Amino acid sequence: MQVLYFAWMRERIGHATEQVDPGEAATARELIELLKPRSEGHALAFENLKSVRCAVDQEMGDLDMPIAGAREVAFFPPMTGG
Amino acid sequence: MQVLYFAWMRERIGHATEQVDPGEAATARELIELLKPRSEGHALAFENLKSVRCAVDQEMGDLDMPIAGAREVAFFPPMTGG
Amino acid sequence: MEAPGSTPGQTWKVSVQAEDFDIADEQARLTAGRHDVGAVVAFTGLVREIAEGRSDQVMELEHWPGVTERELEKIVVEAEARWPLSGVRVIHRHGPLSPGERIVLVLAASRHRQAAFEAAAFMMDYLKTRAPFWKKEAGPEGAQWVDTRDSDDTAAARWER
Amino acid sequence: MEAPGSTPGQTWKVSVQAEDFDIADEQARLTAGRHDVGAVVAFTGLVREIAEGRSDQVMELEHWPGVTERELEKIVVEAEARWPLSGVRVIHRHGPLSPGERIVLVLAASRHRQAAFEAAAFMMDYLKTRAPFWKKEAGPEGAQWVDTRDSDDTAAARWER
Repeated sequence: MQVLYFAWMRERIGHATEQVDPGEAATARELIELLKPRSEGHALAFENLKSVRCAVDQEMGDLDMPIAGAREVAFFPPMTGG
Repeated sequence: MQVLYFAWMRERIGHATEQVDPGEAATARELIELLKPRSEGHALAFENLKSVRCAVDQEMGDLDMPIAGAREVAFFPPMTGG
Repeated sequence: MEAPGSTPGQTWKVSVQAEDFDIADEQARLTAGRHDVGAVVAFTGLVREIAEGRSDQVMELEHWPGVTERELEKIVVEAEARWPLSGVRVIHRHGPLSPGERIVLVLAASRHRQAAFEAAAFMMDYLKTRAPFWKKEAGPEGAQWVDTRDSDDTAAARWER
Repeated sequence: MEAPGSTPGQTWKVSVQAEDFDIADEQARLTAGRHDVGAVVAFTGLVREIAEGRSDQVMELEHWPGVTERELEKIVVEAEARWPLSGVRVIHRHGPLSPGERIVLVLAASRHRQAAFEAAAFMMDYLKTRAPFWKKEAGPEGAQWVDTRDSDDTAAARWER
């Protein structure tokens, strides 16, 4: 599964994409638990989940969105466009 | 006292301004009673007072506005700008 | 009551003119050299044809010269008192106008978008019921004065306080 | 759910681009040849300097190419479902932008002004919280990502139903 990061999450983690085996993770929130131990940057990026949004296969959702069968999960901070 | 008419009130009455002695008329509404008998056009213009607005010395108000000492009273239909 | 809009220096905010206007120029003038404006709302009113395919109609806009400008300035002053605005502009055309032509422009600039949106809507609502303009529609079969819309009174009433 | 905005022919309503835009051109394109449009509301968002005199700051706008356009198209489709609109246009810029520069344009055209005002405000509110853009402000002392404003969530929430 491809995992994408944007904005300060990308900066903290150090790269924009990575290949991840979701294992038993059924939701974006469970996937985060797998990602956090990967590096200090990951732990920092996922420090405060109130500031983390996600999209599964480019569909916006909340962290409890199921990820089964997804090709791509994206994590990003709240949007600040406009 | 100068009396001004606009839009269809002007068209019905046939002129844009006229010189009027207000006599005892204390409000715009009382002035209208003096104006109505002047011509068929006047009677027609003031037929339905719900559709008549006024301004005393260029200050918008309602028909019960006092006209004592006024140099100019204007009558016009509801505005339709914008 | 003295017209608050007649304060010297205010007048440039309001124009009543026969000529057309350019919305981009007007907006650029409002924000020129400023870095504290985050939002500009521009409302443009256009002449609609009365019925489909009736573009032979011409709209004639009568107004009360002098008083119209002062009433528009009062509306601007009222908007500036209610919202933190960095700039305001009102242009209203008069004379004959054809379907598709611009009639009115209201611009409101502010730091944040809500003030700009509300101030522009407010100025349009007040302008509709308070600025001495009267529309007459003329076509091949004759001319008639445009009726007020009750919804305009309702729209203006929501700002009363 | 399939993105409703991906309907063929819809795409021209939405642009995500580095280039600036001209509000008068865009508005003219929206109303060209039409005589049934009575009202156009144009919202323009501009880069503000963070503090007075700090115009050395540059705003960098990151976005998610492809997804951004689709999210904006969804917002357009939603606005068209809620209000009787004769035209809609959304342009959002990305890349580095300096204070005073235009960031975003939202245009809503309709027969009557209320629909145009509401649709434009709605699109801006949704865009702020739903379109994947992230702002970073860079000055001489370093760069920082812009925080969300709670008021943006509140503004978007008023349209929920």
